[in-house]
Amino acid sequence: MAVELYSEDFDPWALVARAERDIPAEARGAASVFVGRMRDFNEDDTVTGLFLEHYPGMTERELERIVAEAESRWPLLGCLIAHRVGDVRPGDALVLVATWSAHRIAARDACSDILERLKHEAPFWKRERLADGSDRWVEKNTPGF
Amino acid sequence: MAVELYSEDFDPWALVARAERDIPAEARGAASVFVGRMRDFNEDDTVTGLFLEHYPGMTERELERIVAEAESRWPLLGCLIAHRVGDVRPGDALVLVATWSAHRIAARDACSDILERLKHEAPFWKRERLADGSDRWVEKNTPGF
Amino acid sequence: MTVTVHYFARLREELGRADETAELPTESISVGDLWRHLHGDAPPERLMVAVNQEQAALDTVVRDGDEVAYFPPVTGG
Amino acid sequence: MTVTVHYFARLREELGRADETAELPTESISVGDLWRHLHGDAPPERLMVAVNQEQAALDTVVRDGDEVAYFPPVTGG
Repeated sequence: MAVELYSEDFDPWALVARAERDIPAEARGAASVFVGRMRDFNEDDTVTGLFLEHYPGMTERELERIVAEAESRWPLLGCLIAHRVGDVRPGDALVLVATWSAHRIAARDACSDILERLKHEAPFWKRERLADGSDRWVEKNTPGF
Repeated sequence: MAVELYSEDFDPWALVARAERDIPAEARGAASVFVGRMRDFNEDDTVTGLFLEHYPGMTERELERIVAEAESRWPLLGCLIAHRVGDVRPGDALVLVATWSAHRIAARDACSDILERLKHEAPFWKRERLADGSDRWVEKNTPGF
Repeated sequence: MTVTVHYFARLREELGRADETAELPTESISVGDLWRHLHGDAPPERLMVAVNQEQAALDTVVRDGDEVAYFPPVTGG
Repeated sequence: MTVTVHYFARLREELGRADETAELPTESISVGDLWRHLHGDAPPERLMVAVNQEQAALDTVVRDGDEVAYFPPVTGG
């Protein structure tokens, strides 16, 4: 189980491949992975940049709590959350959630649950830079978007 | 959209990273990936090998049909199925399903739907080699396993 | 008419062959009758069939040049 | 008592500071009263708070050495 914050662009597939090496290949029948990237649009506006503020210490603790709750609900063999912080450019990876289990439903449902909790509960605040040079704080995540 | 069959072990994360390059990074807000590997156990028995038989031509067509149906239901930007055929060893990747969309729910639900259909409908037949050297044809996939 | 026939998985093993070519003095035949012609008895229970790589039924009609496959229920990927 | 205070996001920008240290002549204070002490008015609506990096409420009691954070509702990751 690992929670990692990155202040520079990260390669999500390389992180998944690396994390997977710690889990015996014969046991981990299923891996479920979600990667979210910064889009260049939101609510019909063109977005040219994103500042992702976090609370160092508390953000990691909250992510670890979300993972621990998933581990208590599903039989997981491993779990990785990687999250970007700071100034982000369109196309950069924002979030990676990966779960490993012997069975596919457990891996899939745990990955989905961790992602939804992270999207709603984790201490992150987003400020968008729009095409006209103005900034706006994002008030909340739209469910499912 | 791509369907690929492999007769040798493949690196699922390298395939995902490669397929992703064809989709503009700024548009694909969400990637959802499932990787299934061969376990060394099934129904309490130790499994030492797996022979995965397919129907060359028809298997690819059925997988393409499953992908096309998902593309008609969800707004996907890309989709990749990679599947192993022939003799497989424990720990090898058996199946990869990857979907890209602007939005996370579409990517997740399409990936899950494609995987479930592939697990139940695709023309594959599995013969397991057990620890005592005997073989058995697998009758069906257990839902969720 | 000439028809290419494929067998898969347990059925392939039990019959001892993966492929054969059937030559018939008719212009068409059902998938079920083709089985009777080739094997001398009724198709086994739970037999699955495909014609030209599309799922089919025992009453699907086969014509010259078609590809017919008989197989057990699929295990899935 | 001495308390470390952090502000985040829009609140940090509006207050013009990210951190401050509060010195108080008492042994304990509620998170809400600490805000009144520092800013001279009632906490704004929808203010979120944490004490020692755990989510807390305005009536949570703060003691010497604690870390208090005030922030707007989280956007999520």
